[in-house]
Amino acid sequence: MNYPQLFKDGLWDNNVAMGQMLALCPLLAVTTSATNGLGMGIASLAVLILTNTLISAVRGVISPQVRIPVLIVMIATAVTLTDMAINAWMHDLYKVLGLFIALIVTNCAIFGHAESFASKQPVIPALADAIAMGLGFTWVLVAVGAMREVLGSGTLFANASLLLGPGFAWLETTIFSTSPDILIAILPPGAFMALGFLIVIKRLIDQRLRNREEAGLVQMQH
Amino acid sequence: MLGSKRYRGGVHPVGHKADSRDDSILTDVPLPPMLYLPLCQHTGDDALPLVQIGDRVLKGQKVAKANGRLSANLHAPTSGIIKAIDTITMPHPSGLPARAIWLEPDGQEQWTELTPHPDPYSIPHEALAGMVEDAGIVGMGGAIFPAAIKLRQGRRFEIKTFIVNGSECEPYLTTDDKLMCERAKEIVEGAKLVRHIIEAYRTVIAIEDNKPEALAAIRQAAEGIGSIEVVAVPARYPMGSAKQLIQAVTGHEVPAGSRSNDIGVLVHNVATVYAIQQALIYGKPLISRVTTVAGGCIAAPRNVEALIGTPVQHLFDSCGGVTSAPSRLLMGGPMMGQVLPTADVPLIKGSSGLLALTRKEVNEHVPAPCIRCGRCVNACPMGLLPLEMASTSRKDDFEGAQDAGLRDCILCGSCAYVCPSHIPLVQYFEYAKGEIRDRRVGEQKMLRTKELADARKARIEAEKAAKAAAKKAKKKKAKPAKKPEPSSEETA
Amino acid sequence: MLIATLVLTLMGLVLGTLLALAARYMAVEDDNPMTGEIEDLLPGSQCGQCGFPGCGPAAEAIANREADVTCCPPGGRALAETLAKMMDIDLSTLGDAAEPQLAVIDETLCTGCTRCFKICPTDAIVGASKQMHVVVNEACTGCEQCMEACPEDCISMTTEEMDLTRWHWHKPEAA
Amino acid sequence: MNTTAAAAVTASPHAHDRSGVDRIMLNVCLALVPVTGFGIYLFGLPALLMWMLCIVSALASEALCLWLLQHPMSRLLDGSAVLTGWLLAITLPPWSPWWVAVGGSAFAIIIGKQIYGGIGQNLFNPALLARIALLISFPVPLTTWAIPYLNPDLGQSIQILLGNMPTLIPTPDALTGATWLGDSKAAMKAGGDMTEYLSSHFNVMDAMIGERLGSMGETSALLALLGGAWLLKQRIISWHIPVSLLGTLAVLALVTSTSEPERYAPVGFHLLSGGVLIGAFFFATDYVTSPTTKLGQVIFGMGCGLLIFTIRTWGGFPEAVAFGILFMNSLTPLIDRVTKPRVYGRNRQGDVIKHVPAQRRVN
Repeated sequence: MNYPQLFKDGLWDNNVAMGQMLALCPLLAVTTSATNGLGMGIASLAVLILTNTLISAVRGVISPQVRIPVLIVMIATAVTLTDMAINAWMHDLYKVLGLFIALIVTNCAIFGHAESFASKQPVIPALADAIAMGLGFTWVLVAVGAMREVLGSGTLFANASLLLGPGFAWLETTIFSTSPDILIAILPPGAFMALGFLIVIKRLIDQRLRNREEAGLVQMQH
Repeated sequence: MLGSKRYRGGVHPVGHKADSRDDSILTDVPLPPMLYLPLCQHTGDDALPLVQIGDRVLKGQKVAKANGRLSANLHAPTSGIIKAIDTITMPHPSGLPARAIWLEPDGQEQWTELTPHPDPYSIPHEALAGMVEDAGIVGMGGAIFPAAIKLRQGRRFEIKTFIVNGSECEPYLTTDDKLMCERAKEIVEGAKLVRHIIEAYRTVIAIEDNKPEALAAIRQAAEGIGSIEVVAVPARYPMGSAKQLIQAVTGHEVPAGSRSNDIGVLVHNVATVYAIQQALIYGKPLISRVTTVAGGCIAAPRNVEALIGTPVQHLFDSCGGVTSAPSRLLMGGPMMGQVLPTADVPLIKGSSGLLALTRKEVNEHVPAPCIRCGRCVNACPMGLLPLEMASTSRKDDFEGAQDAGLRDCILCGSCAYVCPSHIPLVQYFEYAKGEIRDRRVGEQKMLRTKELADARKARIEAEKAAKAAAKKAKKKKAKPAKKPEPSSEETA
Repeated sequence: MLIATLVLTLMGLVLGTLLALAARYMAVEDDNPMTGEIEDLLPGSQCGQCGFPGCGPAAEAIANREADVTCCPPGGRALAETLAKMMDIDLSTLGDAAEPQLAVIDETLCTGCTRCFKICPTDAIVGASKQMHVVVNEACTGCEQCMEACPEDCISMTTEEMDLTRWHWHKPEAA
Repeated sequence: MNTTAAAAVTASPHAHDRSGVDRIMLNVCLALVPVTGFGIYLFGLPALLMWMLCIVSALASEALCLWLLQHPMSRLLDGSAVLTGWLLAITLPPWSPWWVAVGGSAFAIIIGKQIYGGIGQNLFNPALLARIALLISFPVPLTTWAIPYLNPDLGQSIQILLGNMPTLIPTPDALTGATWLGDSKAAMKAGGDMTEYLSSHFNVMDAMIGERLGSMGETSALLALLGGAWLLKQRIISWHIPVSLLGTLAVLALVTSTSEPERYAPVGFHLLSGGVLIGAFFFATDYVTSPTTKLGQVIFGMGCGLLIFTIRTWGGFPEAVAFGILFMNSLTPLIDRVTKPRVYGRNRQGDVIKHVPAQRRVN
């Protein structure tokens, strides 16, 4: 198993949100702040790790005919567990994210990886895939959340201590205090625009890299 | 069929008609040093030359005969020597070469023997159509469809309305206008003859209301004949298009994909009708035509009656020459006419006008992106969506273009005339139509090769089988006694 | 609780059986079903210009996406477009299809040996023994088999010449 | 002498009328001169500066996009960016601070137009889209209206443009107020009576001439009509959209106000207040974002009128012209689809029309 490639895929090339364009519903809905994005990202990461390892572990037992219902049941269980855990330990964050955590069940990213990867691979690669994909999804959520939060309310990681505990209060920064907030960034249209710009930036970088690679190849040929 | 006599859309381009309307038709153009007669001056296949290099031909003598699909005869416009049968640059925007008969006039204008018919009405209908075919007459409004074929089609259908198209709607052109003013009697006579051939119930000469003199002349000529109506139709481009004219005159629309005779209508251009009259009464073949020489670069624009095959440059010179370098040379009007690659190309049967336009008249701009203003939609006389047709053609989505209306497009250019972004809409349509035709030809060729390959396979297999059978038969013959033995052993 | 467990178990059993049955009866055979369809579209002259031994193997390769839809020169652009649509491929990414070729027999060199017209897969060469042979353009697929068979080297390949009947306006420069 | 034409090889037609995109844009700008001029006269130097800033930043954003997309810079000259900036300027409060003008213009050009693919491709009217984005983002400055005839000097004007508005003017209390629409909405919410409100506030003369609060485009009804008349006369726009929009709004207002005059505003109030007139003539008729067929344009106009009336009467925002037009913009492709013109020789469904075939002769 090529682990570096696995992580490169998850974090950049085949990123859930920016490469595969999956899981956009929670992404657009919860990223009103970087903290919310981080919370959702961690929740998705947890669910991914749980489901991928579980499914990979039992993959030999499930008969192919009923694998999809089984996957759904397992994912639903993992999501419910995460949901309960957040409600128990991070109640304030739960108030914000609550609705969307339940929706992780229908998150195509998780189901897709259970089906296409975990159900065919041993436990360790499945776990690695889950971590790579989950982290990839998390950083995009944080990035979109941060863009919207900075523009919309002039802060960054506001209320981070609610999520991560009081030790992380230093994360909470105020970027602009005087200028008016661009409310549209926090409203739904802002989510589309932020994600759109992020995707544009990714593609521009990819294009640059490809051009450079081609130039390198040409040079090698000469 | 809807009863509205007003067709939708259309445009009012600047007329420029006064330039060439004042003078009468110039008939004494001096003979050019050489006449070039392209073998294909009609819609279909090339005509077959009947003469050889060095032959002396007389004026009006048939020099090439119709050969193949939708072909037409070709006659010597004057007496002279055949110098070559070789390629020339054609009066076509591609500038591609095609074969033509090169005729050097000997200046004697010696006519071949003509057979006039003082009373053509006594000749059977079919023979009359044959005489039109013999005279090599094609649609002279620009459609260049062999006239005799149209007459024969007209005989197969019940023609309720026969329309003589005198609604010359292209700017600059006054050919039909002048012809109607000066030769009204002949045109009315021709209309009567055509009506007689196709036995039409109603005959209408439709003239745009911006040609009052032509209207008056034709009305006067038609007076007393009774059964020929002269109708003034509103001047609006493209009134001269058969479909639009039929709607303006009869109130009926030609169903998509059908021909006008399917709904009992036949349309002929006035110049064609004139040529038919000349052929039937005097036995004269089509060897000359009236054409408008105009445009901002022409010193003295006017109409000339010139021999087919005369180089365009020669006609320019006989109208005072070219005063400045033209930005564009055209055959036909500016709306639907074709660019000429040079002025050395010959006049052909379908040339209704020869224009040398200045840069200002062409008014060409660099195309800008479409702003969806919808002017093309409102200008389209066919009710299509030119902007959609162009954008789909640009993406090579030809199916989408067909859906947006390409299949019904008559390429009249009204849309491109009004487009504020100066998008070459018609060129997009021509491109898409050409590509679609290429595809169809390619597909047909492939089907054919497939059939041929299958046929060959079947043939080879049949041959093999036949050979094998022959071998078997031979074997059987050679060893008839040996064969039963092993079988008897087996059974034993 | 007991009822819930029972209901779920029952549902699991019923639905599981259903799925198992469906998997058996709606099974798709591994053979690519498109192969046959594509073979029907190909010219069938077995000319081999695609680099495969014949149209059948080429169809299989195209169906399995091992060969480009533009690989068949006799089919030309029309075939490439039909195939691209069938396979859901964006044709613009593949570059131009090869221009169809035509065989031309040099009249001065041809000895009338009949080898070329015997081998022609579409009977596109006409002629008789000891007489000049001529290529029928409408049937020639440009497969070059005659070129190889000709002992006099008098067959060459050209693209079809542009003439007035084939010419059409080019696409305008994009605005 | 042998004549050969210049090498240009193009298909027919070889004639063209005198229209052009730049001429159209120029004519629309000309039509905007009266309202803009009067607005600057009413609201003084800050309005002029804001107007200029909008145009300059729209041009700068357009230039930036053209450079990024490697399109020819000559496209700047088509006038569309100037017009977008200008249209945005006349919808903003005249004393808007600089960042509203710059941000709005940049949003209009970059997100409203170029992201969709540039001129001719955008789904929504860029200027209106920017105005709504601004309204949602910065509700306070976007509803702060200047009072006419305050005539600040250049120094004060620059301060106003920098956003330091109220401290400079001697009577800051009088500076801001709500437009009639906002005012009447608030009054109605408070349980007021429409007829009473109108008799004490609304004045047809003021509305026609324009001495009232509002953006530059919405104060003077007469001048907006004048601009509209110019566009109609120049055949830049046809009557279909403005007439159907205003007509629908008038009919709805007439029906509701005659049945319950104390709850619903009368026709005159609807037509003369807010940006209805400028919207009907300048924004709803935007070529790119309105249907191309006449029937489609009528449907589009009626939809706009209906939405404007509905949102004004029952919605949360006092003014609804921008919302109504933007909403109908999104329906434009659909309207265009269903109102395709009938093709000659075919019926509305695109099938070949039936005809009685001419009988074949026996011989």
